[in-house]
Amino acid sequence: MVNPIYILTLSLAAGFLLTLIDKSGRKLSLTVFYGILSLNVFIIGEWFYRLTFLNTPTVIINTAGFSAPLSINLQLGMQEAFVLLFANLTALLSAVYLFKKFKETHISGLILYLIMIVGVNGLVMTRDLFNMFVFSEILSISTYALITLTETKKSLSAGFKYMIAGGIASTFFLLGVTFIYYFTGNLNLDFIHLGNFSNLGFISIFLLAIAVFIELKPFPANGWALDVYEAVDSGIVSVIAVVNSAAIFFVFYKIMPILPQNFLNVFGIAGVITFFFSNLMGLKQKNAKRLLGYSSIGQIGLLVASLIFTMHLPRSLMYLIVGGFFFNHLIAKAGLFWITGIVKKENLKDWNVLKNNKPLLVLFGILLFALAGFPPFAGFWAKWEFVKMLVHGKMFFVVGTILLGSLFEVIFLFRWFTLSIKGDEKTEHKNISLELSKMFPTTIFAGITILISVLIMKFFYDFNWLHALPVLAVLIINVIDFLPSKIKGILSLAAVLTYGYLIYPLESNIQLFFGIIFIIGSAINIIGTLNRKGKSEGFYGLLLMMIFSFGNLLVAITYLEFFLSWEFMTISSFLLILRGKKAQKASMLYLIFSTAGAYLMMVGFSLAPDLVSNSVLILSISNVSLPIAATILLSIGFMIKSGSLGVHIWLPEAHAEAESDVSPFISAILLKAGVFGLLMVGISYIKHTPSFDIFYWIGWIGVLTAIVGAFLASFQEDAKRLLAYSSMSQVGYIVASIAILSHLGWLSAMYLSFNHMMFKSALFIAIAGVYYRTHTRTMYEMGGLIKKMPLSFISVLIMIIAVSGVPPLSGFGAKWLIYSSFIEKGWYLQAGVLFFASGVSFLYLYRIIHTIFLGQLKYEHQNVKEAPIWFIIPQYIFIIGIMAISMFPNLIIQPLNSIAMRYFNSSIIIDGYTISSSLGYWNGNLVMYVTMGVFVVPLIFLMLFNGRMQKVKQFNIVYAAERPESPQTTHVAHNMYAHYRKALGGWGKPRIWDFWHEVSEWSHSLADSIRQLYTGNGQTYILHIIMYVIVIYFISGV
Amino acid sequence: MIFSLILGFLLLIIGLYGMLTQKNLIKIVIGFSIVDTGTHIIIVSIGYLSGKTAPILDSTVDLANAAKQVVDPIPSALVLTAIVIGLAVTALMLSFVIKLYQKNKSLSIDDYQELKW
Amino acid sequence: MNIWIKILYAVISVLVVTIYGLTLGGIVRKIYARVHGRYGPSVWQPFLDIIKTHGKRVSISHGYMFYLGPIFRLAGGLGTYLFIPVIFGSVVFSNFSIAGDLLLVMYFIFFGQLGMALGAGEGGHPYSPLGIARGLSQMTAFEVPFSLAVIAIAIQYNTFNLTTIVAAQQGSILNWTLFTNPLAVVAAMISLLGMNMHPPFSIVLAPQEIPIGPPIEMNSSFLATLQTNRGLFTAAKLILFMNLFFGGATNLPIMIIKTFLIYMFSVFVGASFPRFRPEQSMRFFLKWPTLIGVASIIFIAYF
Amino acid sequence: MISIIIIVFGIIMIIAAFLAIHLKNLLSAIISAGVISLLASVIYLLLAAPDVAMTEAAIGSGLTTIIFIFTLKKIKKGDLDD
Repeated sequence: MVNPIYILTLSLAAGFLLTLIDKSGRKLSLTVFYGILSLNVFIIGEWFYRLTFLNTPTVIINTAGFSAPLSINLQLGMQEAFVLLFANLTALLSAVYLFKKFKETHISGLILYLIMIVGVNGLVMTRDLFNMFVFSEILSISTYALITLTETKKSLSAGFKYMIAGGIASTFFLLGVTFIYYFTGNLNLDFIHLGNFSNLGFISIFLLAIAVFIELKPFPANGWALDVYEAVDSGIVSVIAVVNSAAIFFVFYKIMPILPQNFLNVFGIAGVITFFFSNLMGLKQKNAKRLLGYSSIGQIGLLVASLIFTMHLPRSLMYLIVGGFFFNHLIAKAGLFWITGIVKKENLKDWNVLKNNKPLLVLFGILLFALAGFPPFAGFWAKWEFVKMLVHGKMFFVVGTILLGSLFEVIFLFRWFTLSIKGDEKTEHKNISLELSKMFPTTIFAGITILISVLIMKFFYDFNWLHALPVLAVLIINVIDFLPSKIKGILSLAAVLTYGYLIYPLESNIQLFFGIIFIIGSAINIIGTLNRKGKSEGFYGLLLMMIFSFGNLLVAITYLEFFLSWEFMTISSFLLILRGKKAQKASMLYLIFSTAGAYLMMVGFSLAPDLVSNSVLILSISNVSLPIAATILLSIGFMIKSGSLGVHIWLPEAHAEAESDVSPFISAILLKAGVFGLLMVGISYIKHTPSFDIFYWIGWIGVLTAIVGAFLASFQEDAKRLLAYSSMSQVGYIVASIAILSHLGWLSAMYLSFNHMMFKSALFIAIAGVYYRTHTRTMYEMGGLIKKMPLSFISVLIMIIAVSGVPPLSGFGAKWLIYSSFIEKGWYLQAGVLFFASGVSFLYLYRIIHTIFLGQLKYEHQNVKEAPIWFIIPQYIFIIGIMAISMFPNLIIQPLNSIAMRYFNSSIIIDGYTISSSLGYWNGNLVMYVTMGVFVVPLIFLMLFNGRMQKVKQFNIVYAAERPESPQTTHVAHNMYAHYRKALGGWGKPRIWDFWHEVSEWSHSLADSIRQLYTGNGQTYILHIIMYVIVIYFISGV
Repeated sequence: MIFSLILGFLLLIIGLYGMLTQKNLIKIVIGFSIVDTGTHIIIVSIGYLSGKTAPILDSTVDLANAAKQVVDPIPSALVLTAIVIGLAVTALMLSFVIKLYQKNKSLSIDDYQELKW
Repeated sequence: MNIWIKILYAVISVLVVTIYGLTLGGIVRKIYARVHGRYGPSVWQPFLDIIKTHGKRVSISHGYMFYLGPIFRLAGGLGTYLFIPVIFGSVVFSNFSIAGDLLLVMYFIFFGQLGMALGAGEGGHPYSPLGIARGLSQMTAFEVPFSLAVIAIAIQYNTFNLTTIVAAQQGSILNWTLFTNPLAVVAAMISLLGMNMHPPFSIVLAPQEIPIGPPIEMNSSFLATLQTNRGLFTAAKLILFMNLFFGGATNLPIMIIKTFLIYMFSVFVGASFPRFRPEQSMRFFLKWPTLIGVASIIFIAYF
Repeated sequence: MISIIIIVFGIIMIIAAFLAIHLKNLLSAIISAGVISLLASVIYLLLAAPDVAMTEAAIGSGLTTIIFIFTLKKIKKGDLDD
């Protein structure tokens, strides 16, 4: 138990002695230096342990033997210890990071560093305002001086700007302190109360507060900070951005009790504005460190806002929110700044060197995900609770601004991430040298981020371990990543089946139904991935993460558990999509839309009333009446995931660019997660229907999605893109059927979901096989493959019949159910549009099978073989499934009927194989037999009477007096429906694409014009500060 | 003392004006030191009460009534510290100016704005 | 009922209708010839054609899908026909209508078209996919007014059950959909023009640009199968229209008269107009007939 | 009495401040700034803060001015080096 004052005195003493010590060798001085820093960490660590876990009372140190206010007192409570532990640890690690620099440069670097630490520790502990000024000056001056460790033009000019800005801020601080003293006769925070101030006296508090606030870099008075972040050495910057910021943030926390509420409100809003605009401007940033600067400034704004808005919350919640943001931001930021120093690339485009450097890439990924506020990292929980709290406080504008800002942040951070993984190959690949001294601190911090997320999940929320499974899966697979991919694939298959068995005793049929889609569907699709050669590093981890998240959606009990799994699902699918060769843009689009959807859902869940029972969410939500706003937000969130019209543009890109054995998962299963969510909203909605009929409009969106998707699919040249739009169209049917909110409607929605899972998986796997053999997805480059890949052809044939809804296959059941439900509900025009959509679907279905398998075989495909067995197996499993439910519709209709009956009165009668609705009837079994009969009879007839048949060569066709030149000119495939496009005229234009493109352009140019504020001129920055003070002064209404 | 207070504020504003308008780095530092001086004058003026003497206990001050006869010593103590700190900052600024000049041969702040946006 | 008797009835029913359909085809060819100022082939020419093509000595196949294409086509025609109750009240001609309702029939129509399209596609002749692309596109377009009309009927009779729909039209000529819901009938009759692919909607077989279109590679027995189906399928469609809009039929002669008259409508239109271009044809269907269809729904549902 | 002196000195200081900012010659500007500090120390004296006055005279006007001049010299020397 060392008196904490020694942290100050030891460092100070060592700082002064170092000059002498250095005379006997740099080694010794370095030893002393790191020794002192470690000792600081140790002392504070011990105190933190005592204060937190042993309930030691807060330590108050009176200097000069008098108690306050006569003397200056220092205080070390739990909060101080927390901040100091963090600051000293970061300082120590930063020093380790700077080891090389410290070894080579002048001893003054070490001394300044120690003095800076004194400043930080003193600033946090002192309770005296003037003492605070002194420590902050010590901190600032040593920091300014540390900047000169690298003497480049940029760092020096940035340092100069930093100094004059800091000088102005400290002038305000000093004036504030003296005026406070003038009005209260006191300088000790413990003895100053709001009541002591007259009206005029508020000016003094204002000056003090604004000075601290300026140091926290509010927008737009923060140009100087950006320059510092960009120009100064990574090691020093991480100290400035993290250690200094933490200390100043804590100063703000300390003076908060003497600030009047209206100041706090203004500062809170200013924080939110800072967060929003910095992230907006970050969109245009190409320089890695400056980008981190924008993010850093924004995060500090968010931190301040969260502190102010959560002041009145219970302590533990406040700690989670503010502490979560604090840790999350500062640790991630320090780590990322360190990584910029390791990579040494300024332009984001050059970061693709990371591609070849797995350890660094992993660290980079962890820190980036943490910074962006994805689970399981601290920022996620903080954001969730913060949004919830703001929503409860009806601060919707703040919520909107923060979430939009976060979205911008996600965009620029992940643009960086995707560039690092997928950037252009052109730049030269020089391997990055990984110095131990630089990697060590980064690794430690990445480790701490993970540790904290574990702690939060374990102690704060007490999750079922099932919810950690997605992350565990990634870790475990990473451990066994050296195994060949086939073994990992089989293990994954076993894991998925075991998982299914584990969660099997499910509470309800509806879970079971989606469980079959999610788990069994995934398991069969995994067979397709067994075709992978080599090791496929990381692939199965992400795949398992995604599949387990699907499953966890089913067993989630609280909103948070559901949302957690949802986010895990988003992350894993994003990374899976990103594995595709040219998937950078596609995965970005997916992530942006998913994140936006997730934020809407977050607000939606926050608006939702508390759950009353402890059942799984999909059951207990029926007892909850969602407010209209929550219903709308949640629906939009889920509809983004299911690719509804207007927000579908991520869908074709993601499907097309993902690896070909990943696409079936995305299309057949991931989209169903959106369906599951929408059904969940519907369950609450039917029990508590509000006056405004939201689902009527959702129904229209679904219907329009179906028709637009079908048209877009028909005009594609890329097979996977075609299938993607087809999925969009099919899910449009499903969404529309859910929106009907009737027994028949839900029956059709689930029936079609199940069907779609099977036929779209099989189709995508078939295309994967074709791609594997021909190396192209462009349909007109293929043709005639029926002769080479007959098994794939048969599978595609059966599946397109199933998609199209032609009897006798199960697709007709879906169509029959859908039209019956629409007419029954009275949605006539919608039914008409769906008829149209189903007609149009013939266009793309014919196109995909014709252009690939029929027509003229290309020369280059003369030696193509049948798709590998691993692709064939799952296709035929699905064929068996389709055939089974076509022959015996009761297999599926009966269970679905019982599920839908849970929510509505049954509207169908099942008699034998005949299913009757109020409108009509259908006997799938008989239809199958009749069809088989009418098919077999002519077949036998033809075989008997057509015995003289001869086979002919490829070009032996009736061609008016000339011989066709080549398969290319003879195969009608390119732009097959040109005439239809022509017929549609202006209706065929991709307006939604244009719309989102405009949105993107507009926000980027807005970002660009706002950042023109930062002229680079130090004087402008001072002007900003002064103007800012004046504006805030008037707004606060002192 | 109201006049010195006003004087302090005027100097502060003139200093700021100088920092904002002058392109020469040294002039900016001069502006900063004027701001500093202005601040110090403000602080001292606040501590001053007319008719009282310096907080030095000598023969002119009655020991028993010392607290009533002398001005508040704390502002003076603050200013003393602030003056020293001000010097340090000014010196550091000037060292930056020297280094900048040695590297780039220019004293105009306009030549140091490639970091922007 | 014994399933074998059911099958026997179905065979009878199919034979009757195929013969009727083929004869109808012969008559139409005759009419077209007279309009063109030719003498024209015999009314029995379709039968002769079928026998002749079957008897061809050389038969060419491009692969198994090519082989199956015509079978799909004929199965489509047979199936479509077999799911329609042909004569109201007749046991022999009720076919397998217990298997499904109007929706089943509408979708079974696609069965043959899709199969044929695939078979023709494997032929490898560029005209086949050209014709199919046109055909499918036109189909999506004329399906819109037709499906709107069907929806209007479903609203009107509150069922998709064909027998019920016919039953509701019995009694008086004024009970026919033609009079109770004229807008729907207009929309449907216009789409019938498209379905029958007579001018101005004969873009699929368009002899001048893509001689006979999809079946261009078909020969011998394959072609014969297609020709058989042409008779059967035409008749099936006409019977469907008769059932939906013109009161159905209670006996064979009435069925023959009614379907003949319905067919004559598209023959007359066909004989008097030149051909549309593909995009013109689609635009046409998506405009006026669709609006009429929408109007019929609005009229029947809300007035 | 004190007020008048402060006003007079104040006016001089303000003029000096303007000069310090506007004079083209850096040396003169530096000296003008020094004058401000020097006069400030007189004012401190009048405001019953002799200790501050002494510090300001020594550090504010003395040391600071010297540092400025030193900087100026360094820069001038640098110029000659070219």
